[in-house]
Amino acid sequence: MPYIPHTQEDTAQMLDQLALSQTQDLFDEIPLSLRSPSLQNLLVGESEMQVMRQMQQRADLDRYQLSFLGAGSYHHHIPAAVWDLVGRGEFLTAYTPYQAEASQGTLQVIYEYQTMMARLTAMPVANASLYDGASALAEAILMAVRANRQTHAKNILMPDSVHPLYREVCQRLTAAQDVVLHALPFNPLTGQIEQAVLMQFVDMDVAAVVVASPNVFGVIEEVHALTNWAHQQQALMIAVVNPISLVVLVPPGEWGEKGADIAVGEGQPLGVPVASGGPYFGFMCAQQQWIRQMPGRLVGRTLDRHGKPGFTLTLQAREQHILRSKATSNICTNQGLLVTAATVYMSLLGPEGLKQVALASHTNRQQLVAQLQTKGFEILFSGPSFHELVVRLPVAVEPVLDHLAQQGILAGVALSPWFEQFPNCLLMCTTEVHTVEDLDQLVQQLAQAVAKIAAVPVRAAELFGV
Amino acid sequence: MPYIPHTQEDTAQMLDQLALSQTQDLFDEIPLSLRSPSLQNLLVGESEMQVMRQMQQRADLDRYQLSFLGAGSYHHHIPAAVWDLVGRGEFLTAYTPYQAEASQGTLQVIYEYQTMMARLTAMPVANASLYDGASALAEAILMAVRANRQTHAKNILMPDSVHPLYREVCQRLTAAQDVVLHALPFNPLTGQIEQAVLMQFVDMDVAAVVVASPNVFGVIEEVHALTNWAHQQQALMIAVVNPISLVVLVPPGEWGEKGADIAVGEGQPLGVPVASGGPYFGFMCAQQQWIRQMPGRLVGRTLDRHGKPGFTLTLQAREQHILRSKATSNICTNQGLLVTAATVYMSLLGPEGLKQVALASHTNRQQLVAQLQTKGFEILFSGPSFHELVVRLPVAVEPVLDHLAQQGILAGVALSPWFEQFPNCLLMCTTEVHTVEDLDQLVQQLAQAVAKIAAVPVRAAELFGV
Amino acid sequence: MSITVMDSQLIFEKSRRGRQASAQVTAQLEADKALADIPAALRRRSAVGLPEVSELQVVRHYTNLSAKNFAIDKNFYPLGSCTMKYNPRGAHKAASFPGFLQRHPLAPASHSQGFLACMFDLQQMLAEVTGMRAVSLTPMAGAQGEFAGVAMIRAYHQSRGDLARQEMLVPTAAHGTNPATAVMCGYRVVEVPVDASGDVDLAELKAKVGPQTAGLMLTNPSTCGVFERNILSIAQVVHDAGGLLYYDGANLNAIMGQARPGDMGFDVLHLNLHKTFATPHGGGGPGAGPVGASARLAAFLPGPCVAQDKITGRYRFQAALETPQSIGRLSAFMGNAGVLVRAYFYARVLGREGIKRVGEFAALNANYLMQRLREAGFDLAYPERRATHEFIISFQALQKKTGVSAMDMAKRLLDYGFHAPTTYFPLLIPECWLIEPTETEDLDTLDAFVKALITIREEALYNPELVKTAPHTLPVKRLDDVLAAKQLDLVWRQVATV
Amino acid sequence: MSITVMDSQLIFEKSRRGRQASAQVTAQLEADKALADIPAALRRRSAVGLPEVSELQVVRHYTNLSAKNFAIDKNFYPLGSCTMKYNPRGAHKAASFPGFLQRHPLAPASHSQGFLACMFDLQQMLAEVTGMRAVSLTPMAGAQGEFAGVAMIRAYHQSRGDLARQEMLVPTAAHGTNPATAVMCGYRVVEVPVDASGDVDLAELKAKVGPQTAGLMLTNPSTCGVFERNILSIAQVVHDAGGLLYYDGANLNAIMGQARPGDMGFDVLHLNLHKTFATPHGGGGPGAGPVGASARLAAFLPGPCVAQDKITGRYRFQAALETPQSIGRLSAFMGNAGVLVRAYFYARVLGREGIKRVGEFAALNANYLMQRLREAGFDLAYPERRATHEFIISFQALQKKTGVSAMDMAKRLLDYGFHAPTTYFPLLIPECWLIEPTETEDLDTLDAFVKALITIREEALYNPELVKTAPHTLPVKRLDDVLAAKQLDLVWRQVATV
Ligand SMILES: Cc1ncc(COP(=O)(O)O)c(C=O)c1O
Ligand SMILES: Cc1ncc(COP(=O)(O)O)c(C=O)c1O
Repeated sequence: MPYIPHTQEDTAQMLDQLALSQTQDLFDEIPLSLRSPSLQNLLVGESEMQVMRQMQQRADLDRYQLSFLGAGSYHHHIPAAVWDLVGRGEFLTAYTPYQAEASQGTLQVIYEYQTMMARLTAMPVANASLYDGASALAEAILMAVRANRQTHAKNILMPDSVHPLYREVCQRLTAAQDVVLHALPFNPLTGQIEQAVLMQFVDMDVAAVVVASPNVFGVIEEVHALTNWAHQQQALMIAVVNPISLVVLVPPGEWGEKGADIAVGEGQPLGVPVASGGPYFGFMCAQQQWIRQMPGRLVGRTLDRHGKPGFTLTLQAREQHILRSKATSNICTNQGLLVTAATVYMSLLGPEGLKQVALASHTNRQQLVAQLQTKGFEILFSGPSFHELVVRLPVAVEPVLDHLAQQGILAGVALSPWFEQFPNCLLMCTTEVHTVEDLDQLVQQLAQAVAKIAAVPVRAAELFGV
Repeated sequence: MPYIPHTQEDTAQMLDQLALSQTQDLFDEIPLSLRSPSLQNLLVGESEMQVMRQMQQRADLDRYQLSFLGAGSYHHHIPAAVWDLVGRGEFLTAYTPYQAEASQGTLQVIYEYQTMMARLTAMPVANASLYDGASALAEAILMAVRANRQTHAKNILMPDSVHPLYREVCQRLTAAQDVVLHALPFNPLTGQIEQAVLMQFVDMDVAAVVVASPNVFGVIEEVHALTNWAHQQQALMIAVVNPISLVVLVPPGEWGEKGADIAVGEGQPLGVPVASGGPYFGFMCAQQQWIRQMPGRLVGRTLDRHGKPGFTLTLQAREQHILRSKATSNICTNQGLLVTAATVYMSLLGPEGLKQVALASHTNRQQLVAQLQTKGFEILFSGPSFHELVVRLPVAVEPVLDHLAQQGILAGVALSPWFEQFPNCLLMCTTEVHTVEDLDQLVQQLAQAVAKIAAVPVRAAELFGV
Repeated sequence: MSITVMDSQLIFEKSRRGRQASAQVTAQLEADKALADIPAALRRRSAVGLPEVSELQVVRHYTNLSAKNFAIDKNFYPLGSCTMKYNPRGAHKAASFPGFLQRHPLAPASHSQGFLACMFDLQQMLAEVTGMRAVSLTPMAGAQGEFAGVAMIRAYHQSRGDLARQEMLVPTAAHGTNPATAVMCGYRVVEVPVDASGDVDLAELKAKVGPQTAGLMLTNPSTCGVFERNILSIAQVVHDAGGLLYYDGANLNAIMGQARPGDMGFDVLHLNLHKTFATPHGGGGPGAGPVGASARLAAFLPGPCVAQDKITGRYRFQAALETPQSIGRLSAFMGNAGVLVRAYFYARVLGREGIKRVGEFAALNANYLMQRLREAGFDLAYPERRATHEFIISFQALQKKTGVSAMDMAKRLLDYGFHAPTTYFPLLIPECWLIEPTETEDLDTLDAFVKALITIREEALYNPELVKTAPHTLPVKRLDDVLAAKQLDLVWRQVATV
Repeated sequence: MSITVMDSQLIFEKSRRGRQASAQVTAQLEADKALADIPAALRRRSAVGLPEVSELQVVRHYTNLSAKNFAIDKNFYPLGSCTMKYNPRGAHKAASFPGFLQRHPLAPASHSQGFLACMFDLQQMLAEVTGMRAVSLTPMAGAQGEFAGVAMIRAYHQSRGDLARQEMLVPTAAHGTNPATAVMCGYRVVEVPVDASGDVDLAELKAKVGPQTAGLMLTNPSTCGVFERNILSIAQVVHDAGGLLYYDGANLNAIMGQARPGDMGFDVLHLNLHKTFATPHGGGGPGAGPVGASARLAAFLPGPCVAQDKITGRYRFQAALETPQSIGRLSAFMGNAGVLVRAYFYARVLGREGIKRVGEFAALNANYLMQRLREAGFDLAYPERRATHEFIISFQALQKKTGVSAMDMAKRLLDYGFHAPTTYFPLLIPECWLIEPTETEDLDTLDAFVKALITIREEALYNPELVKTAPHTLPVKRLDDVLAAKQLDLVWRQVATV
């Protein structure tokens, strides 16, 4: 019986104690008609060895040689120590630290994490995590609506340059609470939010303005002006940021004159593998004054009976298990283990290591842009950018991607499914994992593929089809 | 400075304390002519990320699809829990448990290991490990020479059916102490030791007889008769055994009327990956009376000041750090971590799990023999066998192996480099990891390769060359 | 505990300006040069303030910190409603195969067949286990699963133009996520009481149900540790009123393989894979809360779901066009994929018979433990009921007599090397523990737990101070929660140096 | 320590007949059927007696056991002569790549290029670091490296027909493996005394060297923690007499990158990669003890060594034919390959500059610590000498005054969370500690160690019983070693049940 330790004697002895003759009797409160489904569509169980081999074969199907995919999930080197530590049973198999005295390991890690995130974003406080970047943004919007006492309206300005998948999630998670997301267009030349358009919203009661910087194209927004404008409008500023970028870009706490009110983002770049999209973690930092509106767990430092410092979950009165229908959010289980990974990652990298990651990622982008331009490709968006870029091909993107994929190169994400106005465009990402040779290989293969497709444009899809 | 934590200020402060102006001054007792070699042939250091990527690429070069290699190193499934536990820093980064009170983890593991090995071999005592199976056999020979007070001669009977690499190691490690290894031929039909030949040694002062069962061909020897004969001759019996086989084969402690005197073997099958040949571990068990002649570490159970049981290294007076030139062996660092893996492995498999491993390995051999015979291949050796077999091909082995290797199948080990008398022969191994489909694929590919080579015998090597 | 000097430092306190784990520094670039294309105003000028420590310091710090946790891997952890069962290391290893870890969420289908195949199979398996028509794997924990389910109920009513249904019924004993979720989905919460034997009060339910009812959220077995015996009547009452039935699957472990929510009449449900399917809790996540739907709600499932092409056998994510009624996306990609891979492994190893045994032995362990405690004189909340996978005991009497509370007892239990059961939940039983042993614990452990409880009760009777001031053997003594909330210290404040 | 019931059980005591970790049972075969082709007399009839436990029990048992160890990952571990430096996790991960773990030792060259390339490079790197002509990686620990080296010396003399050389010179301070090895190689051991300042007594050496001398085994820096200042004279004396010089590289960390044994005149040496090259000790191995040889001894190196084909660039093991003078094989395959892979990673990350820094900072840490202790009034064994990577202090005076021995001090140090230095080695300094901090420890840790020692000395003076009965905070109190040897209990005796 996999993972069940009972011998036949054990079972017999236990049933005896219960004065029952068979385990089925334990279910005698369940209506008979419901009992013992056949489950005929389930396979027979197999041993660890067998299942592992099949899964290994499946996993191998998905391997590739080089990837320049980004768009919200980034390939960074994860030091070996990170998951060796995080995978320790003591971290891996503990529950949420409800019994503080028996959970000082996890609690101190979260306290250190909160401190690191606060410092990275230059914000006063951080919570213990939300599910992912997208849902963290949705929570930030709901939080801003609760926090902004200047207005009862639930209008949010949501730029089109925010990751389209994030916008979709926000829509989904906030709609039932009557939040209205108003689109803000971007300037197709710079890739930045069109500030002139803001004039349209001067007379609207805006609860919060969202700004992602770098945005989905990797373009850095005019964060100071946008933040100041929002504050003039009595709106809260919600910053969506890439944590790696914060060692080189102005952090949300220093946006404009007063800093952003809430900063959220996807924590994945901090030591979490891309792994099909999760588990990642959403981080959230805020100004002190909004803390009671924050969703999610918070760890605080306190003292024990002997006056020794220790850590415990605090301000639980905001949470669903106490406040129930009045809670700040329904979130309960969050992404503790990933936060542990991020904490270890940030400790290992330190300010200098993290800066070099950011600089190398950025330098590789410059390098790639230059090489692509040399080959005659057009780079979209003139705004300053961080580690992602959009290139326009002279042919359709899909057959080119297919062709490269066949060489084991995943060259980027086609932009048109998200932005119809940009056909033939590819969103690419560079990080510190890419070498000069990797970039060379990419550009060379890309140029070849484009040349090929251009030569046989019509049946391209069939030629290089999925 | 990789792995060195000193900041410039630290270094300055420390030098200050030492009243030195530079670290080079720390070496002023070294003759000047010797100082500061250029080391110009070393590369410049690289980051973990860079070195890891290069090593990953190298490691990937060595991957294959199926392997039927055995001959002393065996592919078994290793439960995931084994190395997750063994890789814990507490086991991985501890030294030999000299400070017993701070090493109860390692010490209890070894005590449990000693108990498991004693039970598996049905011998009264076990040591804490030797380097590998081959060197363990050499140590057993030296131990037997010390232990056997009936003779001062150092004659050892060493069957040709013992793994040839083991024989080579024994020769190397014992020769300087004037041990003489006398070969014992095997019956080319059965693959077992030719007992008739023993008559030649009746009048020789034999210190010990070595018997490997299963032997290098996988053939099980007539262990009872051989053991009884050795004891009649006042010689010690040294058993060389595969630990996995011991759940189904008669264990050394039950060989003949009195049991073997020393049992050794390669511990690798018990949870250690094949990994290019090491680190593995040699195990050694013995009759109680020989314990003071045993090489290597021993862990004993004792009591602490409060009468609570605990564990400690014991009988250290046999060892080099106490006895120095009179020690039972020079061994010091041994294979502690691998013993930890074996202990966890045996706990996880238990008697039933281990038996199923042995039975499946054996059943797969029967299956493979049948399939090979169906295809017309000749199987050598009629003696009962465990999980290995020798097949004779109608063509030279090397081109066939090359051809199969190109399909990602490592079909076996060519026998002729070790046994000239068996050209065209292949030593193959099956374990529980092989499925019916694996065997089918092997036999099919083997038959095809043989057919191809047979068709173009002359330039085969070139055609399918390395 | 050793008398170590550096034992309780923060990683920041081990930091020293200019130190680094150099093997992790991947480049030697100059910021001003590399960032010349970014306007100065958009660049960071302030110090980052991350710790500057060596690799050994990091490894040692977090290794030693980990030792301060209780965990399944070290301790019996009978935390009610949390299903702290063994987390197979095989699942962890399989999920860590490079092919899975390195697959980017936006990778093309050509480089995703392995992952997608596992997800497709898992969808099917979970549907079979729960008796639902279809499953979406994307919700990232139980609470998000609830959100998805309730949003689907809302979308269903809306799709029929049935806009009057603005109330969600929730039993008083329900987990806090249920009412919180209902509110996030725009519903008013109406509580339904539970009767003295732990079942939903049917009369009250009938009184509260009506054309305003969107649905009922029910956990079954309930958080009272008993099976809802009137489930078929309840389903009928709600359905008759045009409402839908939501199943909170956090307690599925109790009946897995023995009875299926789909057969009970539930329209939509979520599972907590980080409970029932043995994925690790990680000290507070990640989880995974797949949602299953009956035929009438299947079209509303959140995306992305995995489909298999019948002809080629190839797998792909369903396109938005194929699922026009879907409530859409709840995460940027597809939720906690790595947790799903682990659950897939677990389900495959268990197989049909193994899945059935989960409920069987979870119930056996809980009932045995309950019986042992009953015989030892502890007060059961529902003495006449079967335990499910968990049960409740109350220390109210003991507390009255000795002043020792359920929390004190819990803290003292930690000294015995056992994690405490869930305390003070559900709220309706005073001074209670909710005890869930799970099926992966052995008889000796259960017996040792009983023995410890008996001893601690003795201590409470004869040396109550000892229990009230517990724990005594952990890295810290009893912590002051009030102080924590009053003098909020969430972030270590020491001026950053770099 | 918690009051846990099952805390100190053996895994056997948790066993229950018929239990198993079922996910690990890979088949359901019947023994009698499957083994029908093996005669009954050759089959096992007796019970195997392995523990019958669940997977959770195993994980919990060994997780909890591991917590009872000190380790580099948890504690400062200044064990002299053992070089307990940080073991990079990157090396562990690289060695665990499936391509490396799954490579069979007898795999064909076509499926070995990755592994062989690493081994070839490592041979070259170690040769450069030591200043030797060639290196063989195969010895499985320091002692086997010594065996290889001394066997090479013997083979060299024999190859020249110089059969009279039957003595091996070994300084009195040498590690026990040196004399033990010499004997295993068939030599008589002649001890050479060490003078009051820790150097080999040159006059005595001259007196003992002669035509009977096969060679001298020397550790430099010696186990006295000082550099052998007369090394060039010593080399000349031995060489002039026709003997060869063996270098025990266990202490190479002290001078790595700063001076090379090859340049000192050594003919053959071994390295302890599990010390100097940061591979983990694993609670007693595995190690790796590669041997390096000067030009005149290179031909005798043990096999297999890796060669590169100059034209194709492909790697292969050298065939026996190519190395007719080789002393042959010391292990079935090629030694502790996985340890070698880790060392390769380490050497590559360090590179030329990093290798130089090892000796530099190992010496800095040791000298700093020595100086701090000197200033704090501890007695240095060689106060006028530089420390190398380690140094000796003696508690003889304290012992005379208080009865507190070096061992008592060591045990008490454990209570402070520091592993004890090596005690009573080398034997020639009474009541000594050999202290080796290594280069990977930071200044704060060294200072904390000094502080702890000062405190313990106070305890020894004012409360000697406290120190004599230490440790007090570990899983067990002081253990009775005498009892262990007297009532030998090496194997748990309870009748096996299966
Ligand atoms: C009954 C019940 N419902 C819902 C939840 C919420 O699940 P999650 O924590 O995964 O969001 C829990 C878990 O705590 C629970 O016990
Ligand atoms: C000086 C010295 N020589 C030799 C050795 C033996 O090395 P190993 O334990 O690897 O056999 C050691 C290690 O203990 C040592 O310190």
